[in-house]
Amino acid sequence: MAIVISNRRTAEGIYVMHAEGRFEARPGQFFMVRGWGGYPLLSRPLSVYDQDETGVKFLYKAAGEGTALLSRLRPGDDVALLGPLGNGFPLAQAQGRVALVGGGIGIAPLYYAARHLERADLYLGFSEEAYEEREFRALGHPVEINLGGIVLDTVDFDAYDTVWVCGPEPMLRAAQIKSGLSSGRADVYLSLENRMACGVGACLVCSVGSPGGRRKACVDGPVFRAGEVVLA
Amino acid sequence: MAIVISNRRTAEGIYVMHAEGRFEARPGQFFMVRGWGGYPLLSRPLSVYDQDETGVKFLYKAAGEGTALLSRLRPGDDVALLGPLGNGFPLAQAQGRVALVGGGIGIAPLYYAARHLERADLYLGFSEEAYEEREFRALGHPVEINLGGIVLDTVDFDAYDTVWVCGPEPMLRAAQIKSGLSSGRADVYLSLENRMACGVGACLVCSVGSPGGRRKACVDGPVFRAGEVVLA
Amino acid sequence: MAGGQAGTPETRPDTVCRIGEVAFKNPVVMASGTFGFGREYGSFYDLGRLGGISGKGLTLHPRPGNPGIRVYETASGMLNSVGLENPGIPAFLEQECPFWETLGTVRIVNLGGGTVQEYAEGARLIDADARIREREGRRAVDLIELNISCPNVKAGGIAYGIRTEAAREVVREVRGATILPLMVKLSPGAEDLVGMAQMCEEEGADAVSLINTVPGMKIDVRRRRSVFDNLYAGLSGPAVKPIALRMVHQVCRNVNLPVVGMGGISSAEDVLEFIMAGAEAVQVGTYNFVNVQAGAELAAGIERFMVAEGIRSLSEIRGIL
Amino acid sequence: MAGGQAGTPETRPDTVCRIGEVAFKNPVVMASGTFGFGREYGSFYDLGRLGGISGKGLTLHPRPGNPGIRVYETASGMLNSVGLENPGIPAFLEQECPFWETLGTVRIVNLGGGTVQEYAEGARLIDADARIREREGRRAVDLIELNISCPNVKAGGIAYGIRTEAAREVVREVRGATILPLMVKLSPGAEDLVGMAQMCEEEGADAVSLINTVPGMKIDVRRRRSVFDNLYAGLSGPAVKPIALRMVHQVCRNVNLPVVGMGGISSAEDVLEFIMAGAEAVQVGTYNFVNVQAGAELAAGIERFMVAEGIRSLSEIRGIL
Ligand SMILES: Cc1cc2nc3c(=O)[nH]c(=O)nc-3n(C[C@H](O)[C@H](O)[C@H](O)COP(=O)(O)OP(=O)(O)OC[C@H]3O[C@@H](n4cnc5c(N)ncnc54)[C@H](O)[C@@H]3O)c2cc1C
Ligand SMILES: Cc1cc2nc3c(=O)[nH]c(=O)nc-3n(C[C@H](O)[C@H](O)[C@H](O)COP(=O)(O)OP(=O)(O)OC[C@H]3O[C@@H](n4cnc5c(N)ncnc54)[C@H](O)[C@@H]3O)c2cc1C
Ligand SMILES: Cc1cc2nc3c(=O)[nH]c(=O)nc-3n(C[C@H](O)[C@H](O)[C@H](O)COP(=O)(O)O)c2cc1C
Ligand SMILES: Cc1cc2nc3c(=O)[nH]c(=O)nc-3n(C[C@H](O)[C@H](O)[C@H](O)COP(=O)(O)O)c2cc1C
Ligand code: FES
Ligand code: FES
Repeated sequence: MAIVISNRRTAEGIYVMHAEGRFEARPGQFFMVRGWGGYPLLSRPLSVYDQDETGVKFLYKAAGEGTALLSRLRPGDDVALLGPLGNGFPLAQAQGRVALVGGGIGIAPLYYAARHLERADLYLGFSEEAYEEREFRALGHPVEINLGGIVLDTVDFDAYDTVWVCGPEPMLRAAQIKSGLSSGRADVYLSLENRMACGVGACLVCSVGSPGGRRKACVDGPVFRAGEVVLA
Repeated sequence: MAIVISNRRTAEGIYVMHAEGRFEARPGQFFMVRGWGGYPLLSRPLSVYDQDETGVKFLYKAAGEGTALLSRLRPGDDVALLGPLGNGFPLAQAQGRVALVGGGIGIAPLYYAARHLERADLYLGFSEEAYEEREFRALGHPVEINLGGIVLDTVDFDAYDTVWVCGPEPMLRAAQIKSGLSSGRADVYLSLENRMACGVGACLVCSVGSPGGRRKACVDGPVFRAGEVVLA
Repeated sequence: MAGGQAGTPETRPDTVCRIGEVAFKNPVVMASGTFGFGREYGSFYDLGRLGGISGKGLTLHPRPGNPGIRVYETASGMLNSVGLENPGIPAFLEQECPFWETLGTVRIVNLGGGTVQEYAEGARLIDADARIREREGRRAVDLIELNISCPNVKAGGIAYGIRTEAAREVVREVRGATILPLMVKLSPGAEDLVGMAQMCEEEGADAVSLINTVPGMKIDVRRRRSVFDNLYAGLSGPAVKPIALRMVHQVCRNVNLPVVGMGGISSAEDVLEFIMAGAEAVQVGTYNFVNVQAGAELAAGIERFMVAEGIRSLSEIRGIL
Repeated sequence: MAGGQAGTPETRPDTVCRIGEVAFKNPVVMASGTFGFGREYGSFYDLGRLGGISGKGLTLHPRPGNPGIRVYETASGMLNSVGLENPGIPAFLEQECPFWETLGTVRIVNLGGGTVQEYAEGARLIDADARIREREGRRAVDLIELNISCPNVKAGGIAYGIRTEAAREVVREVRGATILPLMVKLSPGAEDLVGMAQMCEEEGADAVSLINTVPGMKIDVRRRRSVFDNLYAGLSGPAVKPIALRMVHQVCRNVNLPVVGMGGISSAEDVLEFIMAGAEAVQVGTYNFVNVQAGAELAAGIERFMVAEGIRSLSEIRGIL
């Protein structure tokens, strides 16, 4: 059990929750989050948005029932956190020119990732309204914001050695195709958002196809090389 | 939908909620209360504790899942109220000497009832701690508080013309027996707490046996003449 | 057309459903045992906005129902053990039918019984009453819904609805006892649900409805006994929806009768799932306890969904899976 | 005795359960498919505190499982369509059994298959491996749990577990293929659940376990198709508990085998309900996803309840209903 330190609305339907605790999460890892008792049944996977000595932060969208309940938590309330889970981004491989590309709420893991990189170009796409822009800009990296367009189209994969992409499934599929077409050297990684139940590798509901056999998004991922996974 | 005006803890596990709205409830009536979406499934029946121009009040115990959720509502939150429902106490018949006997949270409907009576002797029994004592005393009626004992034993039915009893099932059964044994003139009424689903007379799950056939606790009750119902 | 709904006449989608000659203005029918005979909910909205109402289950003679606790909440569901408390068919015909005559919605009698004879005699009473009213230009009952989940008194309490051949006898006798359209309500406890539905088709039923409640149990571990005097009770509500939807889909694929689907419906989307699974119409039970406006809101919600998705008639999506 | 539990040795209630010669230190067994092979949860608590573990369902050959979405949350339940993804029995014996040898809890292999031959051959492999280890004084598998809910490849995908006579063939062949204790896991979709359990008794099974997931369905009304590529999926979790408990009670009343009950268990009270309904032990599946400490907490909770209620041994309350 962790205690909610703060839980603020940062844009229409978008929240930042700060929960107390000493965690050692790496960028791209996630927690199974639960701000209720038995209902709804499953915990919700949320990426680490940021982390410091006081606790961990999540940037999340009130998408359905569970996240709506999370958005109603107030300082002092309990929230159950299981994690950090998953592999996270391959920080060691982030050499040369690095682009981080996020679509919508998919920007969440990129902030903490960017904090670990000396230099990265940030491409953040939103359908209507940008959020957390100031926070991202304060990191000191170049930040390009795209509103209502297709953020991937604005990224020249060939100009980068490393590209990390996080966003809705169609965007991941597009990134996969783009990385296949790209003549360049870019090492493209995708952070998947498969539905999960256990979060720890025991149930296989998050399983994803890969040339080398099935992989579990929760423990072998959520970050995979673009060529390594077969998206539905 | 009503709006919560206030929702305060008045004793360990006991709350008073004030909800906005103009209602015309009679003493002994109840509402089906729901401070959540789809879960838990059923609404919870709560008696009218008090009512004024601004709204209605409930005195309730955080007994299980539903009432615990109610206890977490804060001013400004929505709460769904269906009612007022049920028959209520037979005010017109409350003639002569009147005793109101409440056991535990069963005291809830007696406050508003007492407010409608010129004079009534109030017998309030609690297992450990008395609550809302000041409010009851402020009504100006004689109030006898019983802690840890059997409040019914302190009431001489033969000394009254009318006795209204509300409390846990064993107390209602005891009152029924006592009224049968009583040689007196007392007209004894019980307020039942049968489990309910619809609250409006459509589902028959609250049905109670009576010499004249089955009766519905939600519409024909919750207040019945002691001789009129067959308690389980 | 009934007022209060959205859309101009031209844009209003077609929500009509049919069982033989009986037309429902929309697929939202209130489920037996959860809606009384409609009076109670009639004070919350115009019952004419409903596709139909299935009344509280009736038997030839009045029944007191089960003693003891009759309801217990479970995770997203409820167990009930009402046990067919009802005033009996004669009392229904006399006391409720005058009210039903005034309703602008399809009126369904839910018929139960403990023996084949009791079922058949009940059907004959209803049929005879309908003929008399017909002659006087009146009508109170449009359809009989035969509830075969009742315990078979002679077979020691095992429900008719479990074995196809036990149920066949009831369906055949009731079919022979009335010219009113006949819908048979199936139990999820049937050994062979699809075979049961096919039997109904063979015996000349006009429709099947499903699912009735799922037999379930709750033990009070402190008292070390069942919460219900009757040992088992019937589970309903959102908990059973995935099961109900699968069963409705299976039956729709295997019979040519209209199917009325139910089990846990509590949103317009839920209704549309059942329609896409092949149901002609649906019934809504437990959700009435959650939302007294259930019927009116679901009917309106279906239209809204259809408009938003450009669906002009439910037939465009019915059985699409 | 395993540490970490409450009570002094003299006051500690007796929670031991038995299937033939196999003794479980308490009734809490982790359910197949929800607990991997135990490693994942082993980092959260000492697996030695569990009564047992039923591993992920295995088939003779590796299987990739189903494509598409594999999980969908429902009201107090979840639908899963993992489709028996597993590494195959040989890989299990090689990669997991060394770890299983070290576990201080009952180890159960959950065995699936698409043909009777595949089932039997799988059982023979496990049996042969057990004999080899036995000779070396080691043991990795205490019990086989035969999952007859698998789709019968030859019968066009209808599960073996539906019809008693189809299942009989599998049980008989597997029984003949191994001397390991055999438990048969029943599907709630069985046409005649009690008959199925009696068949298992006739065929020499040592126990039955139930229920497997309940076939269910979810339609995405916007896409107008099933959420699952495989059309139907299996429902588990608290939603099914009342149904599971009733089925376990029915089976316990009608067979003389030990019964391992499961379906929606998520508290110590839930466990006790199943024991009171007659179960020898229970399995816990979906609740592991809600609470990673599920196993340890349930085991401790049962002891607490027993102490509070003055129950010295589970046999005092088993089958009390
Ligand atoms: C590894 C990982 C990291 C994530 N990080 C973030 C994040 O940082 N911020 C954020 O806002 N969202 C994130 N998501 C998505 C987030 O988990 C879903 O939005 C959330 O689960 C939806 O729950 P709900 O109750 O609001 O929606 P509902 O629709 O009520 O959820 C029903 C069920 O479907 C699952 N589900 C629904 N949508 C998704 C989805 N997109 N991904 C996975 N499961 C889903 C839910 O977990 C739940 O089990 C992440 C997902 C994954 C897998
Ligand atoms: C007409 C009437 C008036 C009532 N007035 C009051 C009141 O003013 N103040 C108050 O504190 N309580 C009152 N009660 C009791 C109150 O309804 C229950 O305490 C409450 O429903 C328990 O819900 P839960 O979610 O906390 O408990 P849970 O145990 O989680 O409830 C599970 C289910 O059982 C039902 N249930 C459990 N206990 C009772 C009970 N004692 N009576 C009826 N249903 C029950 C619940 O409604 C729910 O459907 C009244 C009951 C009735 C019938
Ligand atoms: C309290 C209650 C009483 C019921 N009584 C009857 C009945 O008399 N006859 C019948 O056919 N079905 C009866 N049912 C079953 C419902 O009509 C319906 O089949 C079932 O509840 C599933 O739908 P739901 O989940 O929408 O409630 C009853 C259900 C409930 C909850
Ligand atoms: C994700 C998942 C995978 C499962 N895989 C198997 C399996 O491989 N073999 C099996 O016999 N049962 C399997 N089951 C069924 C469970 O073992 C159990 O019977 C069922 O989930 C009911 O219990 P529960 O409600 O506690 O989860 C699986 C269940 C789930 C949720
Ligand atoms: S979510 Fe259970 S294995 Fe990944
Ligand atoms: S609660 Fe439904 S009839 Fe009383």
